[in-house]
Order: sequence, then C-alpha cells, then structure tokens
Amino acid sequence: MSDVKVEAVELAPVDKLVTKQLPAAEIVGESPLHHADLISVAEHGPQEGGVHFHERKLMGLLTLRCLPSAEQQEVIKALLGVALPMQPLTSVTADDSPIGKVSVRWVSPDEWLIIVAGEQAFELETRFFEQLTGHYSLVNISGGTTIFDVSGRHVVDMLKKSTPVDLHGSEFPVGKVVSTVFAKSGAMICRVAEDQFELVVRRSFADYLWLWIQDASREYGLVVHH
Amino acid sequence: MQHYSGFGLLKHSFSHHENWQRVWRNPTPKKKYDVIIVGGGGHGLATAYYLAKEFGVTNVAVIEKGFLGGGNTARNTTIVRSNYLWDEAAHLYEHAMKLWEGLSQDLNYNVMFSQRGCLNLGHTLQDMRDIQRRVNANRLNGIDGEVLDTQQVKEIVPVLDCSDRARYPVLGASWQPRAGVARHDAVAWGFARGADAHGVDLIQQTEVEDLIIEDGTVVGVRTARYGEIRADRVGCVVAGNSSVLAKMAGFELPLESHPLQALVSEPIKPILDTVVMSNQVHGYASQSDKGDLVIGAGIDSYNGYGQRGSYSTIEHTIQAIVEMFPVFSRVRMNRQWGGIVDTCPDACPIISETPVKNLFFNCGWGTGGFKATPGSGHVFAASLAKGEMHPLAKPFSMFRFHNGALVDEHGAAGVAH
Amino acid sequence: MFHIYCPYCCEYREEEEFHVAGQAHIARPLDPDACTDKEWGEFMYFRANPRGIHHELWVHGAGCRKYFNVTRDTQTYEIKEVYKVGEKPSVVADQAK
Amino acid sequence: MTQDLSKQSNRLLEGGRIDRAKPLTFTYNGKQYKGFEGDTLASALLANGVDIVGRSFKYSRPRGIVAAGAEEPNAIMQIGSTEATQIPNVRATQQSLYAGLVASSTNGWPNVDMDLMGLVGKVGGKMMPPGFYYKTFMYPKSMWETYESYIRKAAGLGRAPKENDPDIYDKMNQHCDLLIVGAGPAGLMAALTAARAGARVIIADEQNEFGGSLLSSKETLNGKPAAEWVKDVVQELSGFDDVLMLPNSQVNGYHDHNFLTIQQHCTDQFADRAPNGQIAQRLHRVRAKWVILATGAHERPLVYGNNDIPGCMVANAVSTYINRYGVAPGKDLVLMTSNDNAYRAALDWHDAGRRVVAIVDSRKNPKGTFVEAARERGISILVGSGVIEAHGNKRVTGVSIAPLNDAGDAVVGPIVKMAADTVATSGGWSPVIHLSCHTGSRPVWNDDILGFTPGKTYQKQLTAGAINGAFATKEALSEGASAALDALSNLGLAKSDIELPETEAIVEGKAMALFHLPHTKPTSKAPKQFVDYQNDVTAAGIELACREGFESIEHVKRYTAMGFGTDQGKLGNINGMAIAAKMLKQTIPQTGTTIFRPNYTPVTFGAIAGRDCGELFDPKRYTAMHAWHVERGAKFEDVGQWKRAWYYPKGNETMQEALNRECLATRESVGILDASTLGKIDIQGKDAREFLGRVYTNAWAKLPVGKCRYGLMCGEDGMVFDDGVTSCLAENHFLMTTTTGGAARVLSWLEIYHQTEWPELEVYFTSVTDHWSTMTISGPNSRKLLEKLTDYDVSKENMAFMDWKPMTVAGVPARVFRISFTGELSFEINVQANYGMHVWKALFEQGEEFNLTPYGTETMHILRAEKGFIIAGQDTDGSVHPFDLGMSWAVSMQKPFSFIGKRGMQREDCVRADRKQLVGLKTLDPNVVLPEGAQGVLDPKAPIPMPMVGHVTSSYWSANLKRSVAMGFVKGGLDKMGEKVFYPLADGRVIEAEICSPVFLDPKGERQHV
Repeated sequence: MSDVKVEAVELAPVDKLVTKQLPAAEIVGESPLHHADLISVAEHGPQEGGVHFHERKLMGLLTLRCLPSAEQQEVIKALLGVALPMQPLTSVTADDSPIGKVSVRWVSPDEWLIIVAGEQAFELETRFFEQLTGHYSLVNISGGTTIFDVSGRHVVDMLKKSTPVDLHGSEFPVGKVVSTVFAKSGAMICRVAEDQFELVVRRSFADYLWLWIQDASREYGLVVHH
Repeated sequence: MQHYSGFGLLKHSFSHHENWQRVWRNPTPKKKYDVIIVGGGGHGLATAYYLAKEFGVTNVAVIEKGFLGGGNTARNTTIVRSNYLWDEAAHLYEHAMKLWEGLSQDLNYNVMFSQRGCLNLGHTLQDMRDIQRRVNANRLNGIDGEVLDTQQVKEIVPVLDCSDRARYPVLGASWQPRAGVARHDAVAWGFARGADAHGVDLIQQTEVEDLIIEDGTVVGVRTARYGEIRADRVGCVVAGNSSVLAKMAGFELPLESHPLQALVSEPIKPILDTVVMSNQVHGYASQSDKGDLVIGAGIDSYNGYGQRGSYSTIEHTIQAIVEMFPVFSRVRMNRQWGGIVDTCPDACPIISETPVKNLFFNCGWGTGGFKATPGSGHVFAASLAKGEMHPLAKPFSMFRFHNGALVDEHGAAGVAH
Repeated sequence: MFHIYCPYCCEYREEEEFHVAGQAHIARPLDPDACTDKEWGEFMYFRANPRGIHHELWVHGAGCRKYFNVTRDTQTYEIKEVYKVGEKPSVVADQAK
Repeated sequence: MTQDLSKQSNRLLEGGRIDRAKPLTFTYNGKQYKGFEGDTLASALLANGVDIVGRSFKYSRPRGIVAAGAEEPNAIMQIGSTEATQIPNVRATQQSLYAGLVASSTNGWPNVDMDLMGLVGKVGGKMMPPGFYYKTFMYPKSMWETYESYIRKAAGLGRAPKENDPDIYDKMNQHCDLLIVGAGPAGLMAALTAARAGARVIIADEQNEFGGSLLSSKETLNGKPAAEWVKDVVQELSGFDDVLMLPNSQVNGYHDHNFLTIQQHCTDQFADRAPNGQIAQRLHRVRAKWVILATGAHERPLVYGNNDIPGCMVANAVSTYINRYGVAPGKDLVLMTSNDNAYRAALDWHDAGRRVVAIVDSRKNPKGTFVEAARERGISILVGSGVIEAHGNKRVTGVSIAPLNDAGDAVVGPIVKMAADTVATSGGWSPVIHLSCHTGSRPVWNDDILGFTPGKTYQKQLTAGAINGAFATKEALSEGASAALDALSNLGLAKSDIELPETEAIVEGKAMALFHLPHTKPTSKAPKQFVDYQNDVTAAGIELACREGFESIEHVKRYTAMGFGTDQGKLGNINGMAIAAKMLKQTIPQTGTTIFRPNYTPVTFGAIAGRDCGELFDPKRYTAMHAWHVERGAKFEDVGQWKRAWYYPKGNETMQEALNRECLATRESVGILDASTLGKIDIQGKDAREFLGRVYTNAWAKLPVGKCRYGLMCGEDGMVFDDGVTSCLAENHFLMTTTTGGAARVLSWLEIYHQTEWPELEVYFTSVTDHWSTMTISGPNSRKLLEKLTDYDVSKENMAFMDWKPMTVAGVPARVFRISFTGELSFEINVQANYGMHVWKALFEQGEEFNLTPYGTETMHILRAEKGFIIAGQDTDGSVHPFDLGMSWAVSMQKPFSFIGKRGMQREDCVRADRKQLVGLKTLDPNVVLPEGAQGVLDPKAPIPMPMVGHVTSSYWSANLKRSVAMGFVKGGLDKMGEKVFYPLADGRVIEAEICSPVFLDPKGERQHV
C-alpha cells in the first residue's frame, strides 16, 4: 500500500471533525444494491412496463441540523447556491450552484437533507465548516443511504401499496417531500415530476425495499434502468 | 343450589326445560355489608365466591355497573397457563392453575377447562436462552415445563411452519402441558352462581359513583341506583376502570389502561390442538371447541377506554399468524373486538392495601388476568377476610413502585395472552 | 387508526408514522437526589390514566422525528388538540367533575 | 342450451341478469350441474332444484338457502378444486359462479341428504338446551378430556387447506374526499352528485355489479327499467378520473378517524386460483374525509315452527332469485308478512307463472299499492293470520295457518293447513348499521320502521337510504343526493347540478310489529322456532336463558350463542332481542342492542396480511459485506432485523469445531468480525459533552479528543439498558456506539430527553449506523496486518489502547479505533460503507500470512465471556443496575448533574445486600458447560419449590482455556467468591460450580495493551 500517498490527518483542537471519506477514484464503491447486479437486470429484464426503477447510487448525501438564524441562512444560501427551503415538506434543486447540482429536502424544522454528486460531499462539508458559524451539525451520510428513482404510469399505484401518504396531485404536487413509512421500513419520498419520484432509503434496508418494489410492481411490469 | 348433571338434563328434558332454577337471584341491596366488591367480572365474582365458601364471609355484595362478566372476562382469548419467570408471579399463577384443575367440580359448573398445553416459541438465540431460564425456574418452582427443539414442536403442531422458509424460523419452544384454555363466560357465570348460592348479593346494572371515605377509612360506596351502601371493607376489582375508582379515593395508581384487541376466524374443523404463542413473530393462536381460531397479540400503545384499537395491530397480528401458519391464509377472520387492560409498569398485578384504610385494590393484570381468575379471587378473598394481605399477594403491593421491588414479567408477557 | 396532525410537518399523517410516548407534561424533577423514594416512584410510574380528556406525548417517528403533545379523548378517541412541547393545552378536562 | 336448461328445473325461461349464452359447469357434492354466467353459486343451486345445502350445527337438521346476500346463514360451502385452493365457509349467495367451480356442503355425515347425525339431533336435541354443556360432562373429572374430544369432533364448518396458498394478496392505501358504501339507489345518487362536483370519490359495493336493490326490482326510473338508469350512472361515473368504483368489494371495517377497510375480490370471485401474476384479492385501506353509508337493509324472516325446513325463505330473496337470476325456487308459494313491501315477492312469483297459494298477512286490514296489485291478480290474502308452522322434512310440503289476535301473540281460531313447497316471510327490514357501530356508536331504535338506525357518532359519517329507514327507492335517491350535498358543503366544494330520476308512485300501509309467531302450544313445547339458524338458537332457547336469569341481551347472546355465527346475526338478532324483551317485559330498546364489531363479512387472512409474509414479513437488514459472508458459507443469526454472521463452518466442521478454530485463531494470530451492525450516532454541539454526562453513568467532562470511552446507559429506574463506546472526534463532536438491537431505542432516548427535558442544550444527534462499515481485527497479529494496509503509525506509542486515529486503510480513508471486546490487541476499522467490501477483501488479501480468520457473533460472545465483558440484553434483563453487574467502576456518583439512573439505583430495593449480582461461574468439572438459563440453588436437596439464587446468563466452551467459562447471577454473589452453587437440570444432573471473578483470561488486561 506504500505507493498510495496519504497524509495522516493530525487532530487539531477543532470544534468538529471533517474528514475526507472517499478514496481515489480508481477504487470503486459498491452501492447498497451492488449484489442485485442491476446492470444485468436492466439488460436482460423487460423493457416495457408500468413502473420504472433506477438506483441513483454513490451520491453525496448530508444531513444538516440547524435552527438557522437569518445570518446563518444567508451563509447557507451562499454555500449551496440556493436558499434552504423553510416551508415544511418543500424542496429545492439548483443545477448551477458552486458545487454543481444540489437538491435540498426539508426534513423537519431543524433538519434538511442535501444531495450533491458523491465527490462533492467532502467539499461541501469543508466549506460549511469553514464558513458557517453558530450551532449546527452537518453529517455525511452518503455511505448509509441510496436513492431509488421510480417512475412510470403505474408508479403511483406501486407507491400506494407501500406508503400511507396521499399521493394525489392535489395533495402531493411536484417538489413536495415527505419522510414516511415505506412498507415495513421508511423512506423520504420526493415528487420530482408528475410520474417520477425519488426515494431516499437506508443502506441496510435497500435489499428489502428492492424486493418489495419488485413484488409490488409485478402486476404492472417493472423496467429496471441502469 | 340446583345440582347440574347429565341426569338432570335428561330429567328436565321431559318437562321441556321449563323448570330450571334461576342461576342467580336479582336482589335489592341491603343497607350494609361486611364486604362490598366493586366489579362483577371474573375476579370480583371469584373473590365473592371464595369469601363466602372458604372464609365464611357471606354478608357480601358484588356491585357491577353492567352485566356480570361483561368486561375483560367476556373479551379475552381464554388462555390459562402458569409458566411465569419470577418466583412471586409463578407462585401466584400456579396457585390459580391448581384451582382451575378442580374448578368445574368445585363450582358444579363446567367451565370447560381444557388442558391442551401451551407452546411459547423461540425464534432467536436470545429467545431460547430466555426459554431455558424460564423453564428451569418453573421446574424448580414445581411448575410443569419442558424445552422442546424444532422437531418436537413440529410433532405437537404439524400445521406450524417449522421450515427455514420463515423469516424467523422456529428454533424451539417452551411447553407447559397443563396449560390450556377455558370457556370464559362460563367462568364468570359459574362463580356468580356459586357466590349467589352462598348468599352473596349480585347487584347488576349499578354503577358506583363514589367511594364513601370517612377519616381516611372507606365505609361504603355511593351508587346511582340505590344510593349509599355501607360496608366494613371494600375491594375494587374493576380492571381497566381502576384508575377512575382510585381517583375517587384520592390517589393515583401506576396503571395505564390500553386497548387489547383479539379476533376469531370463522369456525373450521379442528386443526390446532394446542395453544401456540410467539413473542418474536408476535401473535398467538388456539382453536376453540366451536372451531374458531382465537387469535391475539399485543396491546395498542396508547391509552384507551374505547374497547377498540388500531387496525394496524390487527394487520400485524394476522401477518404473524399467516407467517407461522401459512395454511391459514385462506381462512377468514370473522370478528375482532377489544378489551380495556390496565397495565402495570412491570407487567404484574397490584393486589394491595391502599392509602385508604379498609380499601383494597386488585387490578393491573394487564394481559394476564383471565388465567389468574380463581387464584386472584382466592388470595384477594383471603386478604379481604382477614384485613391483611395473603402471603402470595404481598409481593404485589402498589407500594413496590415506591421502593423499587418490581417483578418484571415483560418477558413472559411479551405477547398479550 | 388515528389521523394525526403533525404540528411540524403541518399536515395530517397516518398513525403508523407516530408513536405514543406516554402522558405529557411529566417533568423530570430538577433535583432527583432530593426526592424521596416515593416521589421518585411517582415520577416514574404513576400516571393520570383518565377516562376522557388526556394529554399525551407523541413523536412523529417515521416523519420529522419531533415530539409533540396531543389532547385526546380516551373514550371517543377524538383528538381535540395538537400542540408543541413547551406549550400549554387549551382544551383541558372539566375539573368540576 | 335447451338441454342444459331443462336440467335446471327451477330456471325460468326468461328474465334475470344472467348471460344465457354463457353456460357454466360446476360441481356440488361431487355432482355436476350447469348454471350461467351472472349466477351466484346459490342461484345456480336453486335453479337446479338443490334444496339441502347444509346440516345445522347442533341438531343436524337439513337446511336450505334462505336469503340472497351477505345475511345468508345456511349455504356455507367448502370451495376449491385443489388442496391448496380450498376455502372454507364461503357463502354461496356471495360467490359468483365460474366454470369449474367445485363446492361441497360442510356438515352432514355421510352426506347432507342422508345425515345420520340428524337422528342424534332428534333424539339428543331435547337434552341440548342452551348452555347444556355447562351443566354436564363434569363427572367423573377424568372423563372431561374424552367428552371434549367428542365435542370438538362436531366443531367447525369447513376446513383449512393442508397446502400453502398459491395466491397473492395485495394492499393499497387510498385517500378520498368521500367514500360511499353501497351502490344501490342512495349510493349511486350520492356518487353522481359528488363526482359531478369534482370530489374524489370511492364507491364500493359487495355485489358483482352496482345497483343494489334496483337490480332485482321491477320498478322504473324515468319511465325505464331501473337497471337502465343504473347502467347510465355507472357509465357516467366511470368517466371521472377521481372516481374509483369498486364492485365485488365489501367495506368490512369502519375504524377511528374515518379509516375504513375494503376487501376487493379481484380474481377469486371468478377463479379457483388467480391467473399467473394477478392479484386474488386487494385490501384497500381508506382514509376518507367523509363517508356516506348507503348500506341498505336486510329483510327479517319471521320466527315460526319448523321455519328452517328447506323452502322457507326471506321474502325479498324470492324476488331477487326471480328477477335477478331468473330462478323461481319452488312451485307453490305461501307468503307470510307483517308489511306491504313483502307483497312484491308474491307478485313476482305470480308474474313468473308460478302459483301463489296465499298471502298470509298478520294485519287485519292491509292496503297499499302492492296489496291492491295482489288483489288485482286474484291472489288469495288471509288477513289477521299467521303461518305458525311449516311442515315437511327435506322440503316444505305445507303450512299451518292460524288467525291471530291484534297483538299477534296468540292464536285465536282454527288452524288451516295448506300445501305449498315454499314459504316466504317478512317481518320488515333491519337497516344495515354494522359499519356505523364499529367505532363505538350505539344505534337507536326507531319505532316507525321497527328497526335500529345509526346513532350519534364521532366520525365524519353521513347516512342515506334504507340504513335510515328510507326503504322506498324515491326516498333513497333523494337521501343519497342530499347526503352528498352535505358532504360537499362540509368539504368546501361547490355543489353540482343534480336532478333526481322520476319514480313510480307507491303507497305502503303501516307495518305491524311482529317477530315471533305464536303457536297453539307454548314455545317450549312447540316445534322448534329458529331465531339464529347457523347456531340452532330457538325462541324456546332464548326464553329459557331469560328464565334462568340471563337477562342482559349480552348474556342471552353468550348463553345461547345467538349471533355468533359467520353471519353474525344479520337475520336473527332483532328477532332474538324482541323475544327476550317480551320475556323480560321490556321494550326492545330497553333490552339493548348488541354491538357490531368488524368485520361486516369475514375477510381472508391472506388479504389482511397482504404482501407482508414470508420473505417480506420483516425487513432483513444486511451489512455491506453480507455477500462475502454468504459466499464463505456463514451461518446467520437474527439480531433485531439484522442478519449477522453467526459462525463460518469449514467443510464438515461441527459448530463447536468451527468456534474452537475461530477462537484459537483470534487469540493466537488474528480474527476479524463484521461489526457494522452496531448502532452509531454522530453527536455535535457545544453541549454534547454535558449531554453525554447526563445519559451515561460515568464521567465525560474530561475525555480528550482522540480518545474512546466505554459507557453504561440506564433508565430512570437505574437499570442498565444499553452500553457502548463513545469517542471524542473533536472538541464538540462525538461518535457514540450502541448495541445492535438497541440502536433505534438509544437514538429515541437521546431525542426525547433533548426535545422535552433539555432543549436548551446545543446538541444534535444523527444516526450514522448505515454510513460506516465496521470491521474489527483482533489478536496479537492485528497490528501487523493493519500495518500492511496503512502508512499510518499504529505502534503502541503512537496509537495507545482506547485511542482512535484517522488514517487510510487499503487506500480508503478510515477512522480506526483501538478498542477491544475480546481482550486482545484490536483495531476497529470504520470506512464509508460503499467501500466496506473493498477494505474487507483487502484485509483478507493481506491477511493470508496471518491466517486471518473471520469469526461471527458466537465466537465474539465466547471471546468476550472469557474476559468477563457483558452483553446488554444477554447478561442484563432490565432488572439489574451497574452495581449488580459489578461495574461500579463505570458509575460516577460525584458528577454534578444527577445523571439518568442515579436516583433510581439508590431506591430501597436497589441497595439491598442480597440482590442478584453477576459473577463468574467455574464448573467443578472443567469439561462441563453449564447450560445458559440454568437456575442456581444453594441446596440442591431442598424440596420443591426450591429457593433459587440466580441464573446462568452466558456460558461457553473456551478452546483457549480448555475449560468451560460462565457468568451468571447469584444472590449476594459479589461477596461469595469461592462458594459453591448448584444447578439442577431437567435431565436430573446437578452441576456444581464455584463462584469466581468473571474474568477468566488475562485478568490484568495485558493482552489488549500491547
């Protein structure tokens, strides 16, 4: 291993620890559904159906906990390139923030989920650490989380089997985000388009939820995308 | 008391059953009794019966706001067993078990106590450790029990899925052969008939509105229907309503009343010959003599006096049953209901003196009340007769929640039963 | 199956997303060491358990994970009011009774 | 066709909503029959002249079909053509006929037509009044089991299949503005009104097509047959995106806050098993803003002698079979009624070309539209009379008719006998109030309609039509529309344009309150008058129950079993109550009503369970290295929802051999454990340290950055509930670990204290359990192994015991903790979970030279037990505090804040000297391993009940020590070192052990400090 040059990070008397967690690019991570070999499934499985599934893997996900003052909100806005959504159950997405595409999902009055490209997580953490003062916590949860993109003309039917939340367009417009029960696990569900939803799920439950979605989609036909 | 027997039935059939005696009188209460028992459920009626029969106290009234045996006695899943972990609880429930074993003959009323055995399944290594611990404790306490492996379980319950297909495969079980089920309504009726025959007044449709307390001593009760009725001692055996009565007496109890739901299938031909319970998969089932599968699980988490709970509890219970018994998938659920169970923080009852002199409470049985009915009644009767707690009741004082001497039976009471 | 308004998410959600955490407004004694066994026992175990209006603590466990108070009738199961931790209920039981 | 038809002796030549072009073959009791698409099993059986469909439960009397819907008590069938597709107790009146349907009756031996048990019923029946079993089978005591085995033989109706269900059931959550239950005239009108206003509507009906009573009625709407109006409405409704129409769907439960469940039959109505990939049934879980119950009413049969002989039916069922199915279930009809409405059965019978022998009306002077119509047709009407008894054995052959007094409770004249093969009766209608009762609402008696209607409710519920006693179509339509308008206004939606269809002018005379017909003999001696068919409850039985003192209607019910069948008393309950009321000299409302509980009709277990069975019963949680464990042949243990590697057998190794190998390899060289399942909580904020000091029993104020510390967590009662190591990552930043099973509970614990008790503390908690993969390498060679994978200096000097350091391992940034649960030199490597497998594999690539050995939870348990380390949950049970565990070193009583648990562990009972305390246990024979769970005694010869001193919590064979090691509780054990405890086992052995320190290996802790 000696040819991999790594600086040992020495611990400074700092408030919080922010460390890089990703290795060099040649080491490829395994997403929570790695074992399901979705590439083959996408290739050999059905190409038509009422529900479409895609694992958006290895993204950068960060939990921000904060009761932001006006000043903090300003700093966060500058950092993210977009203001924190303060209204319950809302979300924002900006394509051209300083760290590329960023989505921010409201979780609770003092919690947001920030989604960026996988390699941007450390960068964002570092900037927060350098620029945001006051009480807050920012935690990288990228390894513990994955994203399922589900869509299709029967996607709402599939979701209705899985979550008790009302998904009717009048109650659940595009952009709305909820944390809720999903089968016997949980998920954060965001409607990104009329027939398209983003599910943020926990790593250890990913296999169960994948089995669940296959089962719940059976009567409509499930198309897997890679 | 008219003696019941098969010969009696034959005799009465010639007179078209027109001459059967009333099972109990419908008396107007006297002004004063030696003992008033508030609550005409199984425990209250058993208390009255044993007071009169065993302890010679016959000047007794049972005051019931509805009809006899209309509370949890009418709404439970009738399981009787005594395989509790801790000595205190084990001795109390085993005391009850011994009384169950001769109860039909003692009462001359067939309570259909059916000792078909009870299995508590283990699905994890920790389950099995707990089972070993409990069975060993039971054995040394003189309570029958065995630890079975998967194959032995399968032999006793062929319809149970003991394969590895299950999410939580069956690793073994504890087995109490003397455990079983009884006909719940008959228990209340049998005790009521017996108590009545010994002179106890059973006062139905009479709600106790207040306890009359003078100088810190209870001297009677006030009812809407008959006004004041005096007594030297008052025993409250009102299950889910205990907190309400305690409030009348000016104190709180460490109780919370929760809905406990149960359900039955349609009657099917005999298929399940024993009681099967699982804490981990979280459900239990037995089959009644009529053919219904009698099914239950845990309490609803919120407080409630509505005699109903949440549908998700029913859903999870059925999932557990179908998981354990996949062949029941096409059987249908006929009916569900809910009781109000008064639960204690340590899942054990309160049989206790109270801050008010001569006022005694027997409550907090949570999900375990039915199986204790004769034992509970017997030790409470002994306590009321003497004005001093029976040795088996002593560990269950309400004051244990002050000094910390709890008897934590959550393990044994994991699923309600 | 209750339908519960979460005062943080500002909408009704299904009971499955929530857990009840017992009676509301049970404050931990500020000086536990000064409590008698009896006082400590009462803090831990003795609860109101009314038939009727009851104030209880719930948490939106599968949602925003916030604790809040619910005033509920334990007989009819009607939810009379939902309010945040630290707030006082406006619906209370009739004390006269 | 004609040939088929000729076999269907009761099929009318025309009429009905059946498709005569689609004949179907089905099997009943082993014999083939024909029916048509659109038939129910019941209508097809009646069409074929099948009279007996079952035998009664107690008396084994022959029984025929009496009704046409959910209220049918007798036609309870076993369905299914294969073993796996058996369904018990299907109501023939609710089962659509499909090709190849196989049905059989459920009682009767050797068969329903020639039942020998019927003899027993006739002879023994007299000895079987209600509650007879409480009065007998007691002596001798030892015989009860034998008696019971005979009682059980009579139990049940159908049987469960012996093979697993091949079908798939589904669940779906639904939300709507308005759920309409019932698609009869009221329901359809409500749906139309709401749909046109743009509301989100669900309308469900238990029948296979919408229309309800209109489908079996000859009424006209807007001058056209009612069914055409139904067709138009259904068509219009299907055009709305936000209207969900659910035929074949029973709304079975009404739960709190307007939550209702609907069981939709998707394919099981039409197929023995669901075609591949399709759903058999779907259970809809509906949250409705408003509900309209338009559930209609069930007609009540009258109670008279031998009213259970096949051929005795409810009046409206006769109309339904004629009009909807083209079946006249007999030749010669006697109609017995107390009201006008039932005359329609006689009119339909007459119009179908069959003979109406007579209409027997209990009223003296009936008049009204239908009465006139009967007179016009020349049908004989006997007024002021009643059918007091039916005659016949396997089919009605005639009736006895007697004049009645004004009250209808005495026979006042000579009896006339008439020949007939069918007796239709009607005592009026009982509104279907079941759903409205499910949420605790008490129904109220309505004297005008002689029935209970819904009472006060706390639900957002409206009612319309016959459920309110609005039995006429005109009223039902109008109520349906106005209920929908009320709902729209409550919902804040604008009203729609709506016009009620025109109905025929019908005048009905007043009905008479009649439930139980008198007989010339007293009830106890009269021929059996059945109230509840399915449970063989008779009028005499109810009177006997009352005489014996069972005076509450709940007592009567429970004593007689009235209403306990699968029909739940839909036909019989009101009649039973009326009989009890009369006996007790009370009114019906004084006698009370019984409370209806879910379900309205029985629901398949599979449908309630839905997809949450088998593989999906409960989530299986996996770590990032799970696939590797599987590949290595690991056995798994369930810990919470996690699948943890338990041990890794090689070749033909036994479990103990594998454990020995894993244990030795770890202590001799290096082993590795996947510890990813441990709970991990990231804690940040300036008050984090203070918070830790409050929730842990030990001190945290001075833990330096870069250090780890073990902590115990207690409840307010002072009892240990979790433990783990927490590390200081930065001044105000910590990482807490918890037990695998305790992770969620600990996080909630922290949150509830933060949110409700100490919101002023600036601290945030975030679960990172899934984010980090955790692998522990343990053993003397673990440092050497780690050195191969990192450039970081992991020497003792640079990285001491209980230090943690950030470094790169196998190219992946890692946090490495020098903590140990084995007592060996150990490193716990944490990397972002997406790279867990990479690092894990790299460790094995480099670990070969050290014989790196993977070990599972069992070896982990052994290694820690050798060291006397506890496992919360195995060595604790919620009743032990830190001092009981001999862990006073982990409690700091001097902390300024009274930490959680401090006060609790000082209560009177918690400071007793004779508490059970955790100690080591050394068996006298080192080769004997104490069974976990064994109970210790001081005197193994003491009589039962034997005083016990505590149980064995952890016990293993230690390959390293070549002896058994164990821990357990002993009363006052910490002061009893060296003393003996005895463990009497179930097999008769008594194992003797010595109380010792629980630390069996390396008591000075030198190995982990190297």
